[in-house]
Amino acid sequence: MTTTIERAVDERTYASYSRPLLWRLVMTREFAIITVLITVFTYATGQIPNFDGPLTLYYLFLDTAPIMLIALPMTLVIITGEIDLSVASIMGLTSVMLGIGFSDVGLPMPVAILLALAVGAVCGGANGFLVAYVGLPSLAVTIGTLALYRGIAVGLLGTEAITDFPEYWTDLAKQRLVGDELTGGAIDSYPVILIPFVVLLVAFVWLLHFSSFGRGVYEIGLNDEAARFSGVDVERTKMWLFVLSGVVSAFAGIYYTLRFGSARGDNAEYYELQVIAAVLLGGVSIFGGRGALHGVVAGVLLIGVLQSAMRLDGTSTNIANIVIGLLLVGSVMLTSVLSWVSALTSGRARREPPPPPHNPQQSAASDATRSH
Amino acid sequence: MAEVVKAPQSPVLELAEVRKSFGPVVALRSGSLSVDAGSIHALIGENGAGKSTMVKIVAGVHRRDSGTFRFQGGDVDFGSTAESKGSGIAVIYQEPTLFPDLSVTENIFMGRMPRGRGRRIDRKAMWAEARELFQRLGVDIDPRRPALGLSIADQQIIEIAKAISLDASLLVMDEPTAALSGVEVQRLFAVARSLRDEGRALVFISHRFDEVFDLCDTVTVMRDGAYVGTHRVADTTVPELVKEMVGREVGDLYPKSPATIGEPILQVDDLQSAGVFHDVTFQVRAGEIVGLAGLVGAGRSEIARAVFGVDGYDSGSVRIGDRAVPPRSPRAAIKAGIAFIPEDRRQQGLVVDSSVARNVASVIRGGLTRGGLLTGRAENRAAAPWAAALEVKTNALDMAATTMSGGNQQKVVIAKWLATTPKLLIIDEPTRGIDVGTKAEVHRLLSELAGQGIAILMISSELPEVLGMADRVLVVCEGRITAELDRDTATPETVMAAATNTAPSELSLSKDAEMVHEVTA
Amino acid sequence: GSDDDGGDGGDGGSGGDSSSITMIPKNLGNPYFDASTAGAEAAAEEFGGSVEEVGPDTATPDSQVSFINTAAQQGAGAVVVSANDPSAICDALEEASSAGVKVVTFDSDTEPECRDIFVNQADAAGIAAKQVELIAAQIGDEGEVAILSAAANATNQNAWIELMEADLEENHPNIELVDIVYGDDDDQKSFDQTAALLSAHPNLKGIISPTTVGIAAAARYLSTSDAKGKVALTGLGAPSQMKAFIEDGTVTEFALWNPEDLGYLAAFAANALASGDIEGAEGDTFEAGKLGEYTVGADGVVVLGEPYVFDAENIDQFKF
Amino acid sequence: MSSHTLTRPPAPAESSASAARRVLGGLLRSRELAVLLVLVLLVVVTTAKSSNFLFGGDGWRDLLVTPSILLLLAAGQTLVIITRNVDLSVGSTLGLTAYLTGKLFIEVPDLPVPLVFLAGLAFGALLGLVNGLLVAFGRVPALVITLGTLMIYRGVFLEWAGSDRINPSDLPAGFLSLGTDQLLTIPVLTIIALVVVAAVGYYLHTSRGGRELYAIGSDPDAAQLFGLPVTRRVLAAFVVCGALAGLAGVFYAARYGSISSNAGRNIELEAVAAAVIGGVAIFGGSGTVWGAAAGAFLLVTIDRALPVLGIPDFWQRAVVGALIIGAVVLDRVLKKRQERRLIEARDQS
Ligand SMILES: Nc1ncnc2c1ncn2[C@@H]1O[C@H](COP(=O)(O)OP(=O)(O)OP(=O)(O)O)[C@@H](O)[C@H]1O
Ligand SMILES: Nc1ncnc2c1ncn2[C@@H]1O[C@H](COP(=O)(O)OP(=O)(O)OP(=O)(O)O)[C@@H](O)[C@H]1O
Ligand SMILES: [Mg+2]
Ligand SMILES: [Mg+2]
Repeated sequence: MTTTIERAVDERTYASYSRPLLWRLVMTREFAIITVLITVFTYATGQIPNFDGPLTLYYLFLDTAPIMLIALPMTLVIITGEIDLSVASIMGLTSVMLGIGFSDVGLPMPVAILLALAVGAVCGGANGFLVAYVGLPSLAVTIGTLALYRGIAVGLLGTEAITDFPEYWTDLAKQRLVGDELTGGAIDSYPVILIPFVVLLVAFVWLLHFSSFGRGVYEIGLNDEAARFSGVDVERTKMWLFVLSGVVSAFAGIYYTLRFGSARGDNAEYYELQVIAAVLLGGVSIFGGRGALHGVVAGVLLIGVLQSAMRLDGTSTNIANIVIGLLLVGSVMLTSVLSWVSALTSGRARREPPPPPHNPQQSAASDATRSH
Repeated sequence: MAEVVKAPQSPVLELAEVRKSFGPVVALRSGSLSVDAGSIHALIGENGAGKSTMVKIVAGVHRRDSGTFRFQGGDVDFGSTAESKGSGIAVIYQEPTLFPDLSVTENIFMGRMPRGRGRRIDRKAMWAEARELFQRLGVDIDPRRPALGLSIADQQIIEIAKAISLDASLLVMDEPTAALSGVEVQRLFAVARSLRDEGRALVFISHRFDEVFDLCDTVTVMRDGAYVGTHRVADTTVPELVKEMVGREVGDLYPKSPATIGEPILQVDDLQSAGVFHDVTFQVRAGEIVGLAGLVGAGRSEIARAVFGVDGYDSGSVRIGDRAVPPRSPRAAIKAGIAFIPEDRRQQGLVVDSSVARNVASVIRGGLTRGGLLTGRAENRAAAPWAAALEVKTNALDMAATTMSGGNQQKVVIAKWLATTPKLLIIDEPTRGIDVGTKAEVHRLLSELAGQGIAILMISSELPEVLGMADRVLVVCEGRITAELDRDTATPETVMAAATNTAPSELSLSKDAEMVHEVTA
Repeated sequence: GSDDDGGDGGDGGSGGDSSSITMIPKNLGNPYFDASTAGAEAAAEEFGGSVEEVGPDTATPDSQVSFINTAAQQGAGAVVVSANDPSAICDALEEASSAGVKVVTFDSDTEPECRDIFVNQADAAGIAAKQVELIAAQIGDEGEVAILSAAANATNQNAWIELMEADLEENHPNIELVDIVYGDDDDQKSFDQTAALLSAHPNLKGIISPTTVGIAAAARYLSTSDAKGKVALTGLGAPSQMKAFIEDGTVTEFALWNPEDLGYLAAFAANALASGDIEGAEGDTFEAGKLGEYTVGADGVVVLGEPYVFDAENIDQFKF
Repeated sequence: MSSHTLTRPPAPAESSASAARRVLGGLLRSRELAVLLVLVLLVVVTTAKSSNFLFGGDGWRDLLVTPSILLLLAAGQTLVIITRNVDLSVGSTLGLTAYLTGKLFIEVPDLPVPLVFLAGLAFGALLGLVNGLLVAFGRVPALVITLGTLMIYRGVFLEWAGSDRINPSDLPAGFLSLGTDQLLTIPVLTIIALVVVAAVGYYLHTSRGGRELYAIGSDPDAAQLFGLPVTRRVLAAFVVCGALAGLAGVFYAARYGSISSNAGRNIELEAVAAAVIGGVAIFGGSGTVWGAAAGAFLLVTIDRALPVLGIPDFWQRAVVGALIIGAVVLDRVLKKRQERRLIEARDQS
């Protein structure tokens, strides 16, 4: 027997992971969503007339681009445990600012675009300031700015719609990556908007998954006090995320304006719920701390593919909405349903008289399943 | 299998060979406990020995996997906390369970508020009863104020009031004294004794032997999720219990080696924060352990938090070496070489839902970036040696910290901060809720770190710890440093006198002090 | 691309045949457009094509775009659309056009260059003048009036409002247009806006609501209000919805064309385009079943006819 | 605890004077009163500008009756928010129930009106039950679930109704007149809504169940550990919220008469906003249904008052947004002050 507690001389070694790689990849909600996406896409390609046509992907990307774009910063915002409901209103306001800047003030287009981006940054900054530094709940703050920014947008333009954008810019929004001439008349499916999207995606993947900042984002979502005690600047991180959300929303608003060639106060109204639905469908926890961008991209695409397939199939959009709603509920319920099913079995055990001490297996089994 | 000390009447609570596992983790292998009416039974064991798990089984939070669970002579199997409460079991959990938005009174009577006419809650009756309870506990808390903003000690008192008011035949207290000061502990003990004298059974969990010997009649020791033995407190000694707890003898609990004290590292001047602390001036030198003693609520943690920058301050300055540390920025403090191990492990020290590796690497991860990328592999590589150095018990680095016992969690926090190779280590309640074995280890580590020339500022509410480890003791009372004592002049009497701002002779501390000596010896 | 239309009407319309017409109203759930779609279906029956109605739930500017895109993907013969925004759907229409889909707008136009033909319910000036004439008669050609419109950006309503403002200024100096509010073609909002109008303008004498949802909601509010009989209401309404209010005296006269005829004509125009009979140039003529022959006017506009005025005498004769 | 706690005896029973001061102080600091004050101010200013905003026959009636629908929704929402949940599906529930009401009358034209109210309540409760079951048993975030059911219910509604609509002529005159009927000049719908608010408020304030809802929202984990019937209470909150949305649907049918598939669209955020303006904390545990009711009144009245005040239609939403933010900031300031007071009180004890 030792007289003192000795520090181990031989260094302990640790396995890096408790589960094999395949398990860690497959047993995730992200993987489940990607599987569903691939299944739906394959089914639609084979079964739905015209879905395999060249226009489907092109329109899919054009339609989902604003949601895909905003989903990126929204993912980070939600992972910190906050939420930004004002994104669609920022889109509307930047759309109006772009129109006013270009048409009423007469700024050159690039300057008007910069102005609109700056407006987005200011809007996001105001959200961020109220949430991070004043310490207000983001749900309440952004319900407020949702109305405020939209109100300003609608107030500034009223019934007017500014539509005299230069063709160069409106075409750019719909430009295909490879022009018709190069592919010899065949139409390329990928619009140019994918370039900024991919750039932003890479940037956000790096930011969230491969940078110290991203680790801080997760820590804030899991326990912001502990994050602060570890030197994470919680306020500044949140502030930046809201600013990013504002700027990217502004970018989406500019794209939206140019794509439709029309700056109006009510542009992109009610987009916020679509963005949030997509992010949540992609496996991000609304409580913060959990989620990954590949799941979110799959979530956005899944919604887009479903809508596009159902439209082509002649199914009404209502059914598409119902399906998306069911998927959303189903995806968050998935884990609970499993434990609920096993709780049913143990529930049966519970209604019986307390298990006699000599029969430990039964309650052991039931409790073990319930605690998962 | 257990050789339980038999009491004349049949025990109120009887657990035998109870087993409980959480997935792969076996929290309780074979727990046994037998508690008689009219007695106070201590339950002791190292961190992670399974004490809280057993409590939660008794409370109906968890269900046992197997084993016997008898209460008042009958087999029971609680499916919820409501069931156990209904059968007459009151539990004070290790973590407070208060509702911050509700009034103190409502917290006490939640779920069973007295009702008057028309099934309306009778608030008057409730307030009156709460006031009576507080009177009995000898505290002055407005029964109508919300629980929000109560100090940890007051929160614990509300928990106690809640449990007492249940009028239960069995009262289980899981480390109720961890956040209480000496006087409050004595008052709690008085109440506990009177409950015992009314014929109720009590279970008391604590890591402080002095309390166990002061209060309890019998003691059960657990180790590694299993029952080890039960003794009459009168028939046993601290070393014997310690031996049973850790399965071997623990040597010196305070292995303080004489330090070579060097240059001043931390210099705090005239730090002031309205209503919290005033005129705080002190310095900590390389290789020195400075103890910050005082009653709970004296403001020691606040001083430490201000130095580290999580809290702001109104005036004054903090310097490391000759560089000023800017206020309100933990980041800057870390860069200046300060490490801070906070008092609340689960809330402040760790992101418990995050993995061991990410926790350990969380402060140094900025430096792990290679080619602009921070990868999980880099974090694991950086975390592994520190986890190994502190003997963190986990089978893989991606396990969430939440699955670990308190002591192991504390090791993760220490590993995280040592990884930053700090010049100054501030450690708030280094061994709160930690068993003797680990405690000795932590103390040894602190001593070793001081030996390596790190300056250490240690806040502790355990007098023996302060006296045993510190080269110099600063005593804080109501936000002011009221005394500075060196190792030779610091005694329980002098420290307590400064902590309560009374002359040593007025103190009726002798009992506590004796106990302290007994344990330290 | 257009080939001869066979007589294979009635199938789902998912093929790429020229006889399939996609109707895209401003939004679904609007009785006005239900009537126009019914008219289009009747027309398709006659010329042997098929009509599929798709559209957004709400009348937002961009929401029609994906339906137009889908029609292009499906290779529909023609799309017939009532535009929520004059320019937002332009590019989608142009793309559909370049994919060989003929584009007809009806009820509410886009920029002229984005479509082949606009089937106009009535000449805009005529519609505006008719409503001004009705309100002037009802309030004795003097006093305050207000307009309760649909969405703030609705092309057709805005065009009419502009013309009405000019008309009032020029020909009715004693009538003052005090407010224009927007009910977004939503029952609740239109109803509440009516209430707001009355309380904001105590001296209001009349309300013009150039939209069927708006006039019905306004009538419903007025019928329960003290202002009933004191504040005149007119505009464009569906007789089936307005019948009760004509009978109880809330409303004396209002106007509309037959939306079924409008859809009927639009479908014929679309068919004529899709089958290559006409190109949409000024002077082109085509047959429109029971309505007879129509000529494409300047800017590719085809005008259905004069608005029709409904009153207590004739309201029982109409079912839409 | 500071050390001199030991010496001071427990607080003596307070004098009646200090009790009165406490009540008065409480009122002055009360959030509900602040909102009410703003409301009164708004009505006064608007009336000064145009006297029939308040004194006109319609003005008085509309002032009271227009908020009644939002009042019901806000009361239901308060129940749910207090438990740290949220119900975004109320707009869809309202629309579906309103349409159902119309359909019922078309099928059975001489259905007694009270029965229709019951049917609306029951149907709404059923939809609320679905939300409640998913949230309470699934232990999943209500925001996600009710965002899902918002889409599902609306989709079902659209599928069912298509472009069909209910017109006033489909509804019996007796039912429609409820939209304007008054009792002692107070509209009937307002009276019903106020009775509902009072009942919910009474329950929350004086019953064990009500206090447990607060406890659950204040700290759900503690409530679980404490042994409160969390599942049952949360379920009940959602059922009541759904039932009130259903009742609001019947109100909608009675007041507006025409119901298309757009009925109730996007009203959910207004209901949440009303609660937030009224001081119901979005993270549960505090707030009263009185506050939410005052918030609903204010929100609706602002909408009606701005045009009278000459602020163009288009700027109304901006004003509402600014108001919401102002309310949240005010809440924060009040809460900070209360916290500081509590800590001071503790230090002085
Ligand atoms: N919910 C849980 N899931 C997984 N493991 C758990 C859980 N609860 C407890 N454990 C594990 O069970 C073991 C016993 O924990 P328990 O909390 O009972 O210890 P304890 O004796 O109370 O320790 P301490 O003195 O630190 O409070 C620990 O190793 C702990 O990690
Ligand atoms: N939650 C709180 N919010 C604001 N101020 C607090 C809070 N808790 C404590 N304080 C203030 O700080 C002072 C000291 O608090 P605290 O109990 O943490 O002191 P301590 O000496 O560090 O005690 P401990 O032994 O618990 O570490 C209190 O007197 C009180 O005024
Ligand atoms: Mg424990
Ligand atoms: Mg402390």
